[in-house]
Parts: sequence; structure tokens; C-alpha cells
Amino acid sequence: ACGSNKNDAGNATNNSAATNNAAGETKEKKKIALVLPEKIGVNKFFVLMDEGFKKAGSEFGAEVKTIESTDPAGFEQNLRATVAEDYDLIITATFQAEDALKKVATENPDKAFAVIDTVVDLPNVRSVNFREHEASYLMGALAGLATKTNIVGAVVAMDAPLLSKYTSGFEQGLRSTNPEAQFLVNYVGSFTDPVKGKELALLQHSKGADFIAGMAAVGDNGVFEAAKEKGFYTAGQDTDRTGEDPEHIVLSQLKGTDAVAYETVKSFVGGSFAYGVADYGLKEDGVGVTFITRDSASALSPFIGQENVDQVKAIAEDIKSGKTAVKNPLAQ
Amino acid sequence: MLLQMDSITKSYGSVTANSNVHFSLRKGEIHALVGENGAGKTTLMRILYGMESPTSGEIQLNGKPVSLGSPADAIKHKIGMVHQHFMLFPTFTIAENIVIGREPSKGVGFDRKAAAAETERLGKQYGMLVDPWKKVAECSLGMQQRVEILKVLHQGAEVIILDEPTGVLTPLEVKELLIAIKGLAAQGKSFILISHKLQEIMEVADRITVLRDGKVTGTVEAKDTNVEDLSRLMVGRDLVHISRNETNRGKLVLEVSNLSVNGAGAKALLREISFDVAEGEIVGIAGISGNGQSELIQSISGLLKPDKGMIKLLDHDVTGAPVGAIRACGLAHIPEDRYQWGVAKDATVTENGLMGHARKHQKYGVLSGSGIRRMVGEWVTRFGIKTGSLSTKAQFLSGGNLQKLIVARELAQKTPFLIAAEPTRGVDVGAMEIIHGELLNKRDERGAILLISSELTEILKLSDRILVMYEGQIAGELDASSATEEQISLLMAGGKAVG
Amino acid sequence: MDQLFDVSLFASTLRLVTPILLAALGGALCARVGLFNVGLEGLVLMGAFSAIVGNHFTGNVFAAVIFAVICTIIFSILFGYMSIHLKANVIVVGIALNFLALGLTTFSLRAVFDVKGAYYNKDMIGLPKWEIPLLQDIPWFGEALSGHSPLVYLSILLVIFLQLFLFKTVTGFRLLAAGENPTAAKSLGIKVARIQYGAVLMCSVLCGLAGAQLSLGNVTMFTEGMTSGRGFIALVATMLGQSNPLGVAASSLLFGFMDALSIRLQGFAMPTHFTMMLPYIVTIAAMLFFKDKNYMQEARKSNESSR
Amino acid sequence: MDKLLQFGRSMLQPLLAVFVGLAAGAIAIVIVGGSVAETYAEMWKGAFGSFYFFTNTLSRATPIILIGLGVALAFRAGFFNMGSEGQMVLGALSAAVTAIYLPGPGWFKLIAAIIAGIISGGIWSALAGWLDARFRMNLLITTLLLNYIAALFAGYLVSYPLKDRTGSAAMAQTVMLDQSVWLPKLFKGMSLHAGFILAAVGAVLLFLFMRYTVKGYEIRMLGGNPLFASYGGVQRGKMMLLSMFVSGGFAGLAGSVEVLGTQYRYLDGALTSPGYAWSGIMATLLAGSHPLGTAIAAILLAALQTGGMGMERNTEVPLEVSSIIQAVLILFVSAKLTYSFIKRRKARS
Ligand SMILES: Nc1ncnc2c1ncn2[C@@H]1O[C@H](COP(=O)(O)OP(=O)(O)OP(=O)(O)O)[C@@H](O)[C@H]1O
Ligand SMILES: Nc1ncnc2c1ncn2[C@@H]1O[C@H](COP(=O)(O)OP(=O)(O)OP(=O)(O)O)[C@@H](O)[C@H]1O
Ligand SMILES: [Mg+2]
Ligand SMILES: [Mg+2]
Repeated sequence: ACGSNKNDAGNATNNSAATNNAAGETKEKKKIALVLPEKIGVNKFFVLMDEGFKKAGSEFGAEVKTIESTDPAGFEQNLRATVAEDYDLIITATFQAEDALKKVATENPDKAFAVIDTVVDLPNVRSVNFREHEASYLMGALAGLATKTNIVGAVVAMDAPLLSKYTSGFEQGLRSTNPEAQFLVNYVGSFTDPVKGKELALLQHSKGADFIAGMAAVGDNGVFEAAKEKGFYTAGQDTDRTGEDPEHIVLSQLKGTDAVAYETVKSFVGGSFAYGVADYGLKEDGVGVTFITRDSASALSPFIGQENVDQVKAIAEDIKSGKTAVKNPLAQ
Repeated sequence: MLLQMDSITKSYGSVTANSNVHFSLRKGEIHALVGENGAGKTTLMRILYGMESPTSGEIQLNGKPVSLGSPADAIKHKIGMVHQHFMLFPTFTIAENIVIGREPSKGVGFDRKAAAAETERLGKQYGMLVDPWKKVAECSLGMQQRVEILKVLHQGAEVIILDEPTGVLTPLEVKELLIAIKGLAAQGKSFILISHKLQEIMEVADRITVLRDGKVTGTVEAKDTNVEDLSRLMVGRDLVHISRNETNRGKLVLEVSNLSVNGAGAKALLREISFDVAEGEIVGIAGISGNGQSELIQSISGLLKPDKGMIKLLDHDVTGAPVGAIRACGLAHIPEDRYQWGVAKDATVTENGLMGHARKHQKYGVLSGSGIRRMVGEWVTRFGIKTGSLSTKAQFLSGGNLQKLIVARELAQKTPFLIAAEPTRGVDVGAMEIIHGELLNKRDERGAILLISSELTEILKLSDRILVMYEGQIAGELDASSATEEQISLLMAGGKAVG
Repeated sequence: MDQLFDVSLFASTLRLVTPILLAALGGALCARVGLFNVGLEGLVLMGAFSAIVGNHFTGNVFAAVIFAVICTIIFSILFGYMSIHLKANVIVVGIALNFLALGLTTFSLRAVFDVKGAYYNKDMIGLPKWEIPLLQDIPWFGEALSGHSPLVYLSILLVIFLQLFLFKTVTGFRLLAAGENPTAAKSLGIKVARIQYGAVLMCSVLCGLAGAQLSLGNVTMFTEGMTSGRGFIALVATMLGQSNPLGVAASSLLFGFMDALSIRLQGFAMPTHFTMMLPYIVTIAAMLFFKDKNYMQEARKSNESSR
Repeated sequence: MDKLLQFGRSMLQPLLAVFVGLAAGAIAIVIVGGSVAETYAEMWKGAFGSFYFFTNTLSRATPIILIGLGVALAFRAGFFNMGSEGQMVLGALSAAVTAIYLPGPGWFKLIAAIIAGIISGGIWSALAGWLDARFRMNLLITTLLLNYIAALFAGYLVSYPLKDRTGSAAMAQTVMLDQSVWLPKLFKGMSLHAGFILAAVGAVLLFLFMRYTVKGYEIRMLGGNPLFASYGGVQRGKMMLLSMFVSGGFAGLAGSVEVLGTQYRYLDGALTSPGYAWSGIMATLLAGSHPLGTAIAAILLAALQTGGMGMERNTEVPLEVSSIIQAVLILFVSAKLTYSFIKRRKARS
């Protein structure tokens, strides 16, 4: 496992209401490709994107094809192949796609591209970016309010820059509500290792953490299991995962990749597709946290408590209004 | 007739190792199989032991045709084989090596105590005493040979094949072995004995079959023949007896002083050895294997760093110098174990011949293929090396032919000094003549030779002076012209020199 | 210091090391018969996946473990057939099997459970945690040693069993012989190929158990590629332990302990990347003491005559 | 004539293997309900279907060839170098760092970067050789372990001190190299770069070196029987350092050309995730450590991979199945099918 993975999720209940305008039934079917820089595999982020993409394809009558790549070199090759095979729109995603997309998009100025979750500043590319650190901030703030032991933890996939968006946001939020709290961070060293993820959670629990956020991709499953076994609280990423074990998985950080994929296809077929950069944060409802920005089917855990939720909702409003600034660790 | 092999033919591609061979064995008989290197003796026996399948032919046991598809079949039919090269497990104990395949057990457990007892009993019964708990790796070659035979006996073999069993043994060990064989034959076991030492054969064999180029050239009763007739049958011509010229000692080539090598154990492997070898002489070193000869050779050739003492080669101090430097200084070396040190089995005849000659056949580090092939081709004709081609892999050469290749390669180094360790191990009488002749030639051309051999006749025949090694020391020095086998044997066994 | 060497460190070591140890023991058996099994990773992955499948369909963990073992055996027959029968290069076969296992499990994950990446079901019950009657009452040891899955204890028993098997039984003796000098073994009528198959099968049983411990013991789920390189660590443990069950156990424990310790060192000053190196560096350092066979001995062995 | 026959016989085995492999792959395709003909056609197209795809395959083969050559050299000398991955990673990183921070004209930086890559890969590999020669540490284990250490070390450098802080800064990677140090592309618009020429030349040179030079001869004998070599005056320790250095140098070169010719920066994981090192080892073993054979086997393996991608893009066969087919093909290609086949025929006649 390599490269990276972004998680998170906004469950993005796709606004399926807005569908049936049946834009281009008369025209020829558009061919749209979603080229992913790695295997969809265990990555909820890609799973959601693929779902949103396919859904839009069937709803708006576009011919859609999802292409996974085994590695970065293969990705560039796939991207070039889709150009050669003359897709009308080529969507791709994540930071990993940046280099290849820059090259290919520059070489093919007449082709339409879109990239999700990073910015590629070219005239024929539409970029959609997320501000996950804002959601992490909310989660950290909630954790700071809810913790009884004053120790909270995070089990993180890898010590790599892109994951600092999560840890740093979380820590900023935590400090804002509970400057005393101790924050434990441990790295799994892999995106696919629930076994180690579980051990790390057990370790943090043994050090007294009562809330441990999973930020370890598949490793999260291990964290959840540890929570169930030892009775501490945890949180998931990407989609609303509280339903899996509402007693222990008390929060989820959300990232609307499916909605973005869906919207992109929709706008392209409908003719409202625009190049340039779109930035999705709390304000645009592109990222969020269960109970704060979105309701959940699960009941709110007493550990979190309605009172804390209300307090953090206020923080969310401050972030949206710009009153509170969340520092992006990747921006200098 | 106990055993009958009819019209056996075996070919490997274009090489025919056996062609229409008939061979038979009576109960209680010792039947010798002789022939030049590569005549097909080993191949025939491997067929009998189920390790090779004949291209055509039939084998009958007690008049009934049998199919021997694997050694397991052969063992089932009470055929056992002691191979030309040991088939032992060096890290296992003697007892383990002997009982393997038919282990005494307690439930599923391997009863090693019972194995040891069984080994001791066998040893006593057949007059071949061994220490059951000793690791084979620590045993002398003679002991290993005993283990091989006891192993076969333990399998309950009635027909026992011995492929050059005496090649590595000292005279005393040979004598013991031959007595044991005779005793066993008297007890009703039947033997097929392969050997190049015709004297031995005349001593124990009842019948003798001669192979040449894969064909039987005759089967004779031992009492009706003699060594000369036999060698004529084998080689197809009379052997010329080589004579020694008198030479006088020139300046010193090798000087060894106070050489010591400490082993891993408490006992030193070499203790304060001093001797020299001069131009125009062959110094023979006799001794039972394991008395420090290997360490001495390895120290001189640079493969082992001595702990003390000095080695001078042509006035250069080469103590502890790298092999390459010593060779460059003027050393060539016929190693004692041809498979371990002398060749790379997967490399071709040419490649094996090139070792040590590469510098002469290169320009700017690039080898000249044609020059190399010419050189090796010349050896093949001169020494009569039987090989499919120059690009045959060394592992497919018969043991004796490989030995000839190594001897040819080292002689061709044309160095002032040569270590010749067991130079004729496993070679046939004809080739032995050639090798002996070449060694004497080198001496006559003012070369200095250190000859190490377990074959006393060879030592006596070639040497000018004889050193005997015992327990890492030189037990005595004898003048070759007056020395006798008895004297040497006594020294080898740790006795004091007389006269 | 107390923070580092608490009881949970040892408990955690034991849990983390079990799959590695089991696989390494399997690797040792293969190594003993001259098959260098690079495919451990794939075999364990197969075991992990089939254990979950077995659990899903039978609802019984022990049946699931048996099922895992059976599936791994079937998979390993391919390894045996290719490398023993068809004389394919054993390392190529091992590498290819790793790829095959990854592809097969991912594919079957979709075919069987209709999910991508991970299968997790909160109703699925993993291996029980056994509290060992007397042991659990001993203050420190009880906490470290009690309360693990049966496979953890089984792995300890297997170390002893294999040690006895290899060095005390007739079959074990022949297995050693077949590896030590196959030519000689063949010349004695010992069926070397059959013994090699036997070793491969035993190895696959062990890898099946390793996989089951991973997916039903350590956690109760399957995720794509969840072995995360443990098979290769097992391979290192096999070699470092010189294919001796006890040695393999010692080197696995060493690695596991260092791994668990390195987790605890995270967050102390040093960057994570360096703490993660710790187990590898310590293993290399340990090799100073676990001296390998001299190349000379090795060469002597392989250059015995074959004729 | 004789040579021709021999060549024919040596080709029989791989051909038969590929045939059986395809047959086995067909079974896998049928099981998932694909069309065998269409799937294989797409696979062929993805690997060799047009000049574009062909060059694509060659560019993917480039690092595999180079790694394979390095491994082949070490194997021939009798050293089991399993550390190509770490050597490649360090080579790539050093090449990137050199190309970024060294002052001077582009061509100079390019050459310096390649040399830096070769040297650091070589030193990392020679380190394992030294540990073996000096302390008798099993080379196989140390090289395997050094892979992890190299990857973590490189990961640290590009996550912290050398991290790219331009752009999104989210990846553990160095900054993009200046265009002046890029290895030139061989054809416009195709991914094949000059690194392939280096690999091809490397294969031929290594072949000539092993076969026709004194050093090559000594290395072969050392691998054949180290006792024989030392008896003949070859110094094992020195030879070990030398051959491990060159072996690692090839891996380092592989990393360098990937950085300078394809990625234009060092990106964490970009060299490890495609499994170039394992593919390289496989190529070597499939070819019995023959340098030219290794190059061909590497292209074959690369073709399987690019073909697999093509299959995934253009058929309904999912990616996992394509990896299953690849593995099955490799398994059968490795099998010495003719071995038992010829043996049986002989026994009968
Ligand atoms: N596997 C093989 N492939 C090719 N040729 C072989 C093979 N085995 C033996 N030969 C050839 O068959 C011939 C007979 O060999 P064999 O070993 O039987 O000779 P030998 O009579 O035992 O000789 P020596 O006295 O030297 O031991 C030799 O020329 C040898 O090169
Ligand atoms: N190092 C070597 N050891 C053994 N054989 C070698 C070696 N190098 C080359 N050969 C043999 O030489 C053959 C090729 O040599 P080459 O083609 O250079 O012959 P050539 O052209 O006649 O030589 P030259 O013209 O240099 O005298 C190979 O088939 C190989 O068997
Ligand atoms: Mg013979
Ligand atoms: Mg022979």
C-alpha cells in the first residue's frame, strides 16, 4: 500500500431531487471516465466517488467508466489512454493525480478534465478542493469537550503530509475547547492494517484516552473493534459510520466526494460545467461532522451530549463566517 | 546366477556410456569391474541401483526379470551401493547415517539410543568398529568409508556395489577393508568392486570384467590373469614403464619454517612445521588423512592464514598472502578434493580449464575465446580426457576425467612450484602413467613439487625425499631411494623412525 | 520507562507476534527441505480470508479455522506442484503466489460478500479469549499471558511440537535428511519429493492458522492486503532463527517485541519514521550474535559430488 | 546448424510455458464470465497493440530491466541480493536531490544525478555485502531488512526536510525537477525516455562483460563454486563488495531514471508500489540470470502489466482478475514444463 489515501467523507446525500430535467436525452451520449490513481480497494473516499459517479451516469444518461490504477506510473498511462480513447470528460482525483494531470492536460488543451480533492490550475481543468481541516477542527473541539479523562487520541495511517490536515485540525479544535487535554497520536505505517490499528488504539486506551479518533483508513476498523472491546469512544471518517456501532462510534467526519462526482457529471451533461477552482469546506457543506453539520440516523451518544453539540455548532458557525480561522497545515 | 544384466545400453545424448553390456554375479562372489576413466563403470552400477534407467536392456535377479526404477526398488531387492563419492550427511552422527531409511523407533520417535546400539552391534559383527555418536563431518575418510559400508549392510543388502572404495584410503585402511570384504563374501554376501588399483583386485576378486568405451572387452577368472594382461585389456595397449632420471637439488624454492595452525579445538592442527623443497626435486608427504596435510596445503597456497611461522616461495615471504599473489609468485596447485576446490560443477570444461590462465588469454581484460579453446583442446588430447565437448558441464565428466582436466590445468601453469595433492585419485592406470610421467618431467625441467598422497606406492615411486606427517607434526624424513613401505607406515601410525 | 515497559507491551507483543511466528514456523519447515518459501505472505492472506468466509458460512469459529486451513492447503498445493513437480524456480513461484493470493482474495471478497476492500460484520464472533485458570491470578504474568486467543497458545505448543518433531521423530529426521543432502537421501530410496510436499502442506496448515489468528484473533474482519508485509517479516524470522523452531520463536519474539516497543516510542522526540526502523535495525544487530553458517560450509555442502 | 537447433530447443520451453499459461488464464477468464478471445485481444492491445502502447510497455520495463540486471549480476556471483527495492529508493532520492540542489547547467546536473543515484544505490547494497564479508551476516536477511530502513528513511526526508512546499504540499515528495534535467523522451508524446536506452545498453554491456572479460569470468566462477574461485585466486571479499556495489548501482540507476525520466521528482511510494523490485527479481530468475534474457523477461513482465491495464480499461474483467491472470501466467512461465515432458518422452523411447 502506498501512496496515499484520503478519507473522509461527507455522506452527501445526493440531491437526487434535482435530477429529472433530463437535459441531453436528444444529444449523443457523453462518454465520461473516472480515472483513479490507485485501486478503489479499501478506500471509502474512492468508493463514494465511484458511487456518485455511476449514479449520475445512469441518471443523466452518460456513458461512464471507472478505471482504477495499480500505481502512479500506471495511472499516467491510464490517463493518457482515456485521452486516446476520446472520452468527452475525464475526471480524476487526489493529489496523486496532480503531476500526471498537469502534463496530460497541458498536452491536450482541447480536452475537458476535472479533478477532485486538489487544485490543478489549468484552463481546461475544473478543480474541486476540500478543507478537511475544518471538519477535523470540529471533531477535536467536540472531543475536548466530551473527554472525561482529559486524554484523547488519534490513530493515523501514516506520518505523511496529507494526513496532517486531519491531525492538525483536530489538535487545533481540541486546544480551543480544552487546552489542558493531552493528545496522543500514533501512526500505523500502512493504510491497510487493521491489526496494528487496533493495537495502537488499545495502547492509547491503556494510557487513559477515552476518545480515540480513527484516521487510519482500513485501520479504523481495528480502532472500532478495540473501542467495542474496551468500551471507549471513537469516530470514523468519510461516511457516517456511527450506524455500525452507535454505542462506541460516536462521531464521523464527512466528506462529500460522491456529491462532487455526481455534480460534476451532472453539470457536464447539462452544459453548466465550468473550469476553475471550487473549494468545499464547512460553509459549502462539502465537509462536516455528524450531529454538527448533518443529522445521523443513530442516536447521539450521551458521551458527546447535546450540550457539547450545541457549543460546537456555534464554533462551526464561527468557522463558516470566518470569525474563527482554522489553519491549514499544508499552506504556508 | 544371482544377478544377470543383459544387453544394457545407456546413452546420454550423443555419448554412449554403456553399449550392449552383459554382466553377471554369483552368490558369495567378489566380481571386479575395471576399465579406463569414463568407460562406463559407474553408469552401469547406477543402473543396477535404480538411479538411472537404461536406454535398453534387462536385469534379472535369481533368474527373474526385475524392474529397478529407483534406489528404493534396489534396496527392496537387497542391492546396496557405496558410491564413488560419499553419500553421507555430514552434520548427522555415524549412527544416524547408518540407520537412515530403516530407523529404529519408539512409537513415532526416533530411538537414537537403539540406533547407536545397532550400529555398535553391526560394527562388531562385521569387524568395522565405529563411534556411533561421532559426527560424520569429524571423521576421517577411512571412517566415512566404513560408515558407507555399514549403512549398506544395515539395509540388509546381499549384493553390495563398491565404486572405487579404496581411492581415498591409506594402505592400512585398504588392507582392513579388503579383509572385511573377503569376510563378508565368505558369509555369503556378493560384491561388485570397482577399482583402478589392479593389485587390490588381483588380491580379492574372484572374477574380473573389463569395460572399454562402454563395451565389455572380457570377463576373466582372477586366477587366470595378471596385472599386465588386465591393463592391456583395459587400455588396449601395453603400458610403458616410466623411469626416473637422477637430478640434483638446485636452489630452494619453498621454505617453510615453524608453521603452526591452531584449530578450533584444543589440539593444534599444525605444530612448528619446517621443511623445504628445492628445484629439481619431488618431496613426498605421507600420512593418514587428517594429520594436518590439508592445513599444510591450504596454508602454503594461501587459503588458510597460519597462526605462526613463515612461508617463503622463491625468496618472497608469502605467509598469509592472498591466493592470487602466491599464485603469481609461482605456485600451481592440484587440490586434494576435486569437487570442493578443483572445479565449478555447473561451468563448462573450458571455463574450468581457464582458472589461473585467464591473465594469459586476455587483452585489456577481454578474453580471447579461440586461444582458450585451443589450449584446453590440447590438454584433452594429451591427457585423453573423455568429454562430450569443450562446453560439456564439468559435472558430467567421470571422476577420473575431471581429475585429468585439473592436473592438466595446473601443470600448464608452468610455475616453478607445484603442490600435487592426491594427483591420481580415481584415475585409471593409463592416465596414472601419463600423470606420473608429467610430474617427473616437470621435476626434470627443474621444477619443485610437493607431493601429498595417501598412496604409498605413488610416494615411493615419485619422491626424492619423503616426509611423514603425524598429528600436525613431521614425524620423520626418509630418503626415497632407501625407504620402505613398512618404515613409512610405522611413522604414519605414530611410531618412531628407525634408521 | 514505566510508560514503555508496561504489561500491555508484553500482551501486545504476544498478540502481534503470533501470526508471524506461525508463518515463520511454516517457512522453517519449507526451508528445511530446501524450498525457500517467499510465498508466506500470500498463504497467510489466503488463510485470513478463508477464515472469515468459513466464519460467515458456518457461524462457528473453530469450523472457520479448519476451513481456513483447508483452503490454504489447497492453495499451497499449487506452490508444491509448481516448485517440486514442475521444477519452477521456487522464488518466482512464491512471488507469483503472493500476487495471486492478493488478486484472489480481493476478487472473492467481492464475489462472496459483495463488498470492496474490507468485510466487517459486527455480529461476527472472533476467536474466544482464553483466561488461563491459575496463570491469570498471578499479578503481572497473568495480565500479560492470559486472555489470548487459543491460537496464541497453540502457536507456543507448536513451537515445542515442531522442535520435537524435527529432532526426535523418524519422520522429522528424514525431513532433515532430505534437506541436508537430497542426492544422498534419494540414493537411500527416501522419497524426497514426497517429503517436500509434506513440508509444504505443514507449512500451509501453519499459514492457515496464522491467517485465522490475524482475521479472527487479532481482529474480527478481513481487509484487502491485511497481512501488510507480515509474511516477509516471517521470512526474516525463519532465516534468522536458522529454521530451528526455537530459534524461529526467539527471533519472531525479538522482532515482535521491538515492533511493540517502537509503537510506544512514537511520540517521544524521535520522528516516527525512525522509531519504525527500530525493529529492523535491532534485527540486523541481532544477527551479530545469531551467526550464520560460514559460506565455506555452505559451499562445501553444495559442492559435494553428485556422482 | 547445431546452434540453431540448440536455440530452438531453448525456445521450446518458454513458448510451451506461455501457451499453458494462456490456457490457465483462459480458465480464470471463463470463470468470471469474460470472453477469452476479447480479453486476450485487449491484453495484447494494451501491451503491444500500437506503437504508443508498445513504447508504453518498454517504458514500464525500463526500471524492471535495470533492477533485473543488477540482481542477475549478484546472483551470478552467488549473492542473493533481495535489496533492490531499498537500493532503488535511495538511488532515486539521491538523483532527485542532486538534480534539485546541484548548481550548474542542465546536462551536468543530469549526469551528476544519474551518477549520484548509481553510487548511493551501490553503497547501500555494498553495505550488505560488507556486513556479510566482515561479520558473516546473511546477505539475504540484511538486504531484505535494509529495504524497510531505506524506505522509511526516504519517507522521512520527503515528509519533512526535503518536502515539496510549493503547490498543495500534501504529498510526501520533493519539488519538481527543472525541465533542463529531465531525461529526453525518445518519441514525442510517448512516455518512453532515454532511460530505456541506458537499460538496453546496460543489458548488452553486462552480457559482454560477464561472458568475455576476466572479471566476468571470475564472478561466474565465484557464483559457481566459491571454494574453487578462492582456490584460483579470486578474492571473495573484494568481489563481493564489487559485485554488490554494481548490483545496487543498477538498482540505483533504475530509481534515477524513473525520477529523471518519468516522475520528475521523488515521490514517496511511487517506486515501491508498482513492485518493480519483485518484478526485476522475477525477470532475473526466469532468465536464469542471463543479462539479455533478463531484459526480455522484464519486457514480458511489463507487457503482462500494461496488458492487464488495457484489459481493465476496455473489458468488464475487473482489475483483480487481471492480476490473477498475470500471476497465473507467471507461474506457468516459470515452470520447467519441458523438463518433465522431455524426460518422460526419453524414458518411453
Ligand atoms: N549425466 C550425464 N550426462 C552426460 N554424460 C554423462 C553423464 N553421466 C556420465 N556421462 C558420461 O558417460 C561416460 C561414463 O561415465 P562413468 O561415470 O560411468 O565412467 P566411469 O567408468 O565410472 O569412470 P571413472 O573411472 O572415471 O569413474 C563418461 O564419458 C561420462 O562423461
Ligand atoms: N571466460 C570464458 N571462459 C570459458 N569460455 C569462454 C569464456 N569466454 C568465452 N568463452 C568461450 O568462447 C566462446 C566465444 O568466444 P569468441 O566468440 O570470443 O571466440 P573467438 O571469436 O574465436 O575468439 P577471439 O576472436 O577473441 O580469439 C563462447 O562460446 C565461450 O564458450
Ligand atoms: Mg566411476
Ligand atoms: Mg567416475
